[in-house]
Amino acid sequence: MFEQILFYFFAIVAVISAVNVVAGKNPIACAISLIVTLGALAGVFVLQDAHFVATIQVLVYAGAIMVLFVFVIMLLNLGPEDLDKEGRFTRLKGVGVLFAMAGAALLIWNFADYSAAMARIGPGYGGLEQISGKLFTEYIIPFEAISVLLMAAVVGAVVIAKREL
Amino acid sequence: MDYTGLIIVAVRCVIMLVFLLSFIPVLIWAERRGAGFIQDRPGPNRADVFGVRLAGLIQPIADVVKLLFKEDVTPRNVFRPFYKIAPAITMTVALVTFVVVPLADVVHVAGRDVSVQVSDLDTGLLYLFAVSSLGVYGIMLAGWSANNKYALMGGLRSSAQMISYEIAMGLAAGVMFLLFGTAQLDDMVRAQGANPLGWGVVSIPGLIAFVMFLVASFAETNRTPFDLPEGESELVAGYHIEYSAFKFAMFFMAEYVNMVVASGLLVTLFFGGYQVPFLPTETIVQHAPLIAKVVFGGAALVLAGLGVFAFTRYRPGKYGDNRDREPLVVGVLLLVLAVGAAGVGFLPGVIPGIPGYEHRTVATLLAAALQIGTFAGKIALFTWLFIWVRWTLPRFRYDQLMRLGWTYLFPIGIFNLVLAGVWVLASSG
Amino acid sequence: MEKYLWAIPLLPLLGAGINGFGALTGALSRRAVYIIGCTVVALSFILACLVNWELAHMGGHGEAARMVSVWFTWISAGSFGVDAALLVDPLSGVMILVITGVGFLIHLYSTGYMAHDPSYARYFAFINLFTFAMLLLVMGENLLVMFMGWEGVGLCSYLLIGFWFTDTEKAYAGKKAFIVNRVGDFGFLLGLFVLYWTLAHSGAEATLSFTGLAELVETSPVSEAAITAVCLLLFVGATGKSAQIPLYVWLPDAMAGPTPVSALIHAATMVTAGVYMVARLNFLYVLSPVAMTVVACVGAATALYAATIGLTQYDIKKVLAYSTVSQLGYMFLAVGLGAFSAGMFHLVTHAFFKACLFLGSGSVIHAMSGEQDIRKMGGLRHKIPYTYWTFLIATVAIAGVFGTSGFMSKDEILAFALAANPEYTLVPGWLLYGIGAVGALLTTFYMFRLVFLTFFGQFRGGEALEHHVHESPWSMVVPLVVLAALSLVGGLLNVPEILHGGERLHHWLSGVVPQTVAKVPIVGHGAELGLMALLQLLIFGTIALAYTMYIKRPDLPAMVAGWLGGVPYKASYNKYYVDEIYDRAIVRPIHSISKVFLWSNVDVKIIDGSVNGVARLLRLLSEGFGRLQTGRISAYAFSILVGMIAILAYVAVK
Amino acid sequence: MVSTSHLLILSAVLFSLGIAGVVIRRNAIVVMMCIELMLNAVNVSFVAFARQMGGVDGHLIVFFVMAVAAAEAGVGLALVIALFRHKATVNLDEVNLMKG
Repeated sequence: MFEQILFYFFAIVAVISAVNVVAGKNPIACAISLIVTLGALAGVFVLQDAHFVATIQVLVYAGAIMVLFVFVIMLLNLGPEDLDKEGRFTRLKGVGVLFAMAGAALLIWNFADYSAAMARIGPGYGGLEQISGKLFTEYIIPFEAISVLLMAAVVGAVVIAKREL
Repeated sequence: MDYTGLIIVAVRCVIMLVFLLSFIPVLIWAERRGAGFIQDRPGPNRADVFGVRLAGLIQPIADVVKLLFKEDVTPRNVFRPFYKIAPAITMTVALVTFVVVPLADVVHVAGRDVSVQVSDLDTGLLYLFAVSSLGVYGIMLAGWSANNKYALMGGLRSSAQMISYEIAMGLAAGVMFLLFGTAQLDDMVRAQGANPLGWGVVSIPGLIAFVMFLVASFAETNRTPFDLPEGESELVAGYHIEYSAFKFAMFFMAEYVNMVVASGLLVTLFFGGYQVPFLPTETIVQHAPLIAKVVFGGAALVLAGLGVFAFTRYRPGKYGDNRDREPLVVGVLLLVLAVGAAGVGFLPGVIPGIPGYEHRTVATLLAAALQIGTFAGKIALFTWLFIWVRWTLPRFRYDQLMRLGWTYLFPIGIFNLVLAGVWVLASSG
Repeated sequence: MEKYLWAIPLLPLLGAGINGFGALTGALSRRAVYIIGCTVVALSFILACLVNWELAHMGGHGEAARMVSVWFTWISAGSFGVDAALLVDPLSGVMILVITGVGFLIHLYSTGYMAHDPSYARYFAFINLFTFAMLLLVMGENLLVMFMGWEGVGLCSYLLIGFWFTDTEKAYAGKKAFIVNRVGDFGFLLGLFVLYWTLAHSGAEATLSFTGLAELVETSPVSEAAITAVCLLLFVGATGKSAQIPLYVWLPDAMAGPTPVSALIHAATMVTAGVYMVARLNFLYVLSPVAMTVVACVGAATALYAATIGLTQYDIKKVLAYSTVSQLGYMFLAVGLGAFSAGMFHLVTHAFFKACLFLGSGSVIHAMSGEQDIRKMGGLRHKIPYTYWTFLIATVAIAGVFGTSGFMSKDEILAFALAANPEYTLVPGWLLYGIGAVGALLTTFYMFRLVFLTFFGQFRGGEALEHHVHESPWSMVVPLVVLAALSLVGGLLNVPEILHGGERLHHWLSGVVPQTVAKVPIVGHGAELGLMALLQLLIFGTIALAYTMYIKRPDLPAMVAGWLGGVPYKASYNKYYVDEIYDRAIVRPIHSISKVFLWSNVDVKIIDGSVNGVARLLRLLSEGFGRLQTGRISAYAFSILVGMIAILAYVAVK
Repeated sequence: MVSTSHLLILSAVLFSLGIAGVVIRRNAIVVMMCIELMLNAVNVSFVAFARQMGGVDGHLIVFFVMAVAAAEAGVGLALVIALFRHKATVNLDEVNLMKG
């Protein structure tokens, strides 16, 4: 019961702030809303016993990725978008929203009656030890690949963003 | 959900808050008086309550009162929601970071073993970084929402700086994570033990990690020599330039809370945390009556001695106002404290209804009290280090700061991580 | 031994690769190229000897002694499967011995002959490659591997005829050989298709493997007409490769290549591929008397026809070339009669004496510094004695003088012709015998004409040239001597029964080729011996005639040429104008049709038009679709969204 | 216990919001944030299914998704900065050099 209440709380917070991400005029406001969404989703993850993922969600998303976003927005000093420019292509916008809603409806329709037995979980479920145990054995190759990817991204970002090397 | 559990959680939170917040005035006092000491001047020592100045300790109280009652000016062109929420974010994050830091070993209360920390997450260290990385938002939002170029630059500097030094900090902490084989801070402290030779700092990778962590802590807390986000000679006051009154106080206090948290982490990771040197928890619990008598008896004697000394300093008519009575008030207070200490040390077990030190609960509580005291003492040492450095070293230039972070600490950190891996392998045979 | 079978063809391929590398980079010295080029063939020869040795000890006579080595599955498509496999049985065993043995001698000879040519590495690369292809041809276990070799030797022949490609004439000769061969190869390929198609439609498990085919045609009912068609189409291929009427025209021109090449490819080995093919597919040919008859008749006609041309030629190599065409005709006559072992026997002996003749002519040309016209020679027998003696021995052999290898093999063929089995040969045997005998006499005449003009009399080439004439180096002489010896005694391989011989080659091949087709005695032993003696007498008479005409009375030939207004002489001298007829009847019409119709209409309008049309269509389409590329990211995102919705809707509805 | 379908619906809603944002927004940075939102929506599904099946493989995939998201954000923001430097705008409608 308590969990259900918490879930609905987090879910509603996540959705409302997600709406603000999509509809917000001010990029910083969008970013902060997204951070709130991410935080709420971290809460959802905790409710799903995904402690590690929740922590990482805050650490990586809120703590690093979104800082970068906010940093860039501030660096470029982006204000609210010009209403004139936003006003263009409104028909496409409307159709886009419509289609997104259709997609949501289809997804929800598909998911609504999804039911499957919940598996039993042990005490260490979703914890650091279980995750890292798998990460460094079964998933070692994707893990290493990810490290290469990140390295490449670092180099790429530096090359792209730097004025001259 | 049992109510005992809820109460225990609440008590834990209260203990943590009290522990952290009570540091703030002391630190403010220490900072100002320390600055005075370093600069060979008295520092604030005039504010008094009924003539009691406590060497300037009353001054922070006066400051707080002033800040509380000052007019809270909100400039016209700020982005209000963020402007208002930014100080709260800063303060909250500063406080919340501390929840995984253990203040003492497990105590036995109400028939269960309770750890003296708000939460013993198994992802403790990761949580620490997750939350501390959120601290930057307070500063960034403050800087951005103020609609002031200095504030914006302060915010930008702060975010870049914090992201950069979080890496060094993470690498240093990762080393300790490797050395102790756990991410839970209480396990780390337990692994270090009471013997100072077993503490985290006593190993080559540990020592390097300690230095890195210390440097990164300065940057993370925006303290000199890394106080560029608020460097007053460049940015006036950086991100909190447009803040006044209690919102300003929040930033101000958050800085000290951050200092305490950083010191707490340093102590926890590298200096045995709450561990009393040479006195493991088991020893304290086993010999609780004796230790209680020695510690509290000794404290009572010292306090009594100080009280008597205070009385001897009474010089009527020295100032011609309330301050003349200060030695008497202090002396009385000290004597009361001495009596209290003696009572705590000797009365349990004697008075019916109160269990003696042989009782497990009381014994563990005694251990916890001693450990909290030790922990506070260690933290005090490191906060003094912060203060000392602030008033000793000049500020870095921004490019120097970045170069230090990325081209020195980062490679050293990577190297150290590898070294730690080798170290662990070698020492595990 | 079976696992080393692949080494026999692959060794020359290796040599070709190394020498080809040397030719491309110039990294190999002359000596290295010679050593590599000769060694690989010598090793192959040794391996071939070992294989034959083992073959001889495998199973008794009459039973098929055979070795098969499958390397890998080459093609596997549905029920159609072809292995890259080699087969060695007595038939191909003989062939590999000839190819590698004579081939080695010619390689050795080449080291002397090509000693002053700058493109030595390219030459050895090609000739090694040819050895590989020829070995593949004879060792192929199925028709497709054989066809690979078939095409490979054609390619190498082209490359080597046009070896001195800077000379337009020679390059043209190469092209001619290639194109004429192409006609034959097309027939061969059609034959393959028809064969497979027929087998596949007869309900049998179709295959191209020789052993499989042999079993298949015995068990499954295939119509004789189909078999005839297959055999004739394959024989078209054989006429192309083996220079029979009507596709012989390339061979005389092929003399443009270096003389050792003429010896190896255009006398000893490649041109016999058709004979080998017919012998290999004997089980098919014996099912079709029509095809057999056609083969025999074409062979006999070619034998006579080429001999008449050979009478009047003045180029030493041209004479030998027409002689080769003529001798190949004898071989086809033999296999067409069903006397496969006799055909193979003549193939072997011909390889010996014709190689010897060609190498000898090469030696003469070498001595004459490239002069090929016999009118400018004469009296060379004292200047180049080794060449003279070996050439004379080989001439005696090809003339069929009693006791020589040529006598043994040619006489056997004529005997078979006389005794032709009417079940298989639909024309009278005496006619074939007559043609063959006349051809043999003509052979004797033109060969001795050649010898007398070249080696006897006075030197007619001028002072400067006379001074320069010299004997060839040992590397050229040794092969000559060996081949001359073989020409002399090679007949001992298969001394006919009538001379109380053992017929060893006949027995050796008995497991592979049928015994029953030929050899129906219609004349007695005495008659046969009598005919043989008569023929010998006529041969000696012909030699005397040639001696009279070219040594004693040098004015006689001109007189003879003037008979009947010089028409027969001119016809023979101009090769009956066949090249010109082909040019008018085939080449020019095709040329003009191509130019007028195919090029300006089909190619420009239909092919180019469709290509350009497709391009234009695509351009129009892409201009249309290009408009979809708005450059606006949101539009792209929107289309992704639409696609997502579509997939979701599909999943949801399903 | 929260049932899996609830989480899936939450995931669907967030995903659709994200995709709507990608389609309708013009600001490059906001579009990227919407992409992050979509990634997170997917993460919710992964975590939900991981919990339902009792394994942690879903968590690991979330981990990888985050790493990829970090890389994407780093490079993407670098692109935005470069774009801003060239055109002084981050409005995607004004970035149409690739127009066909």
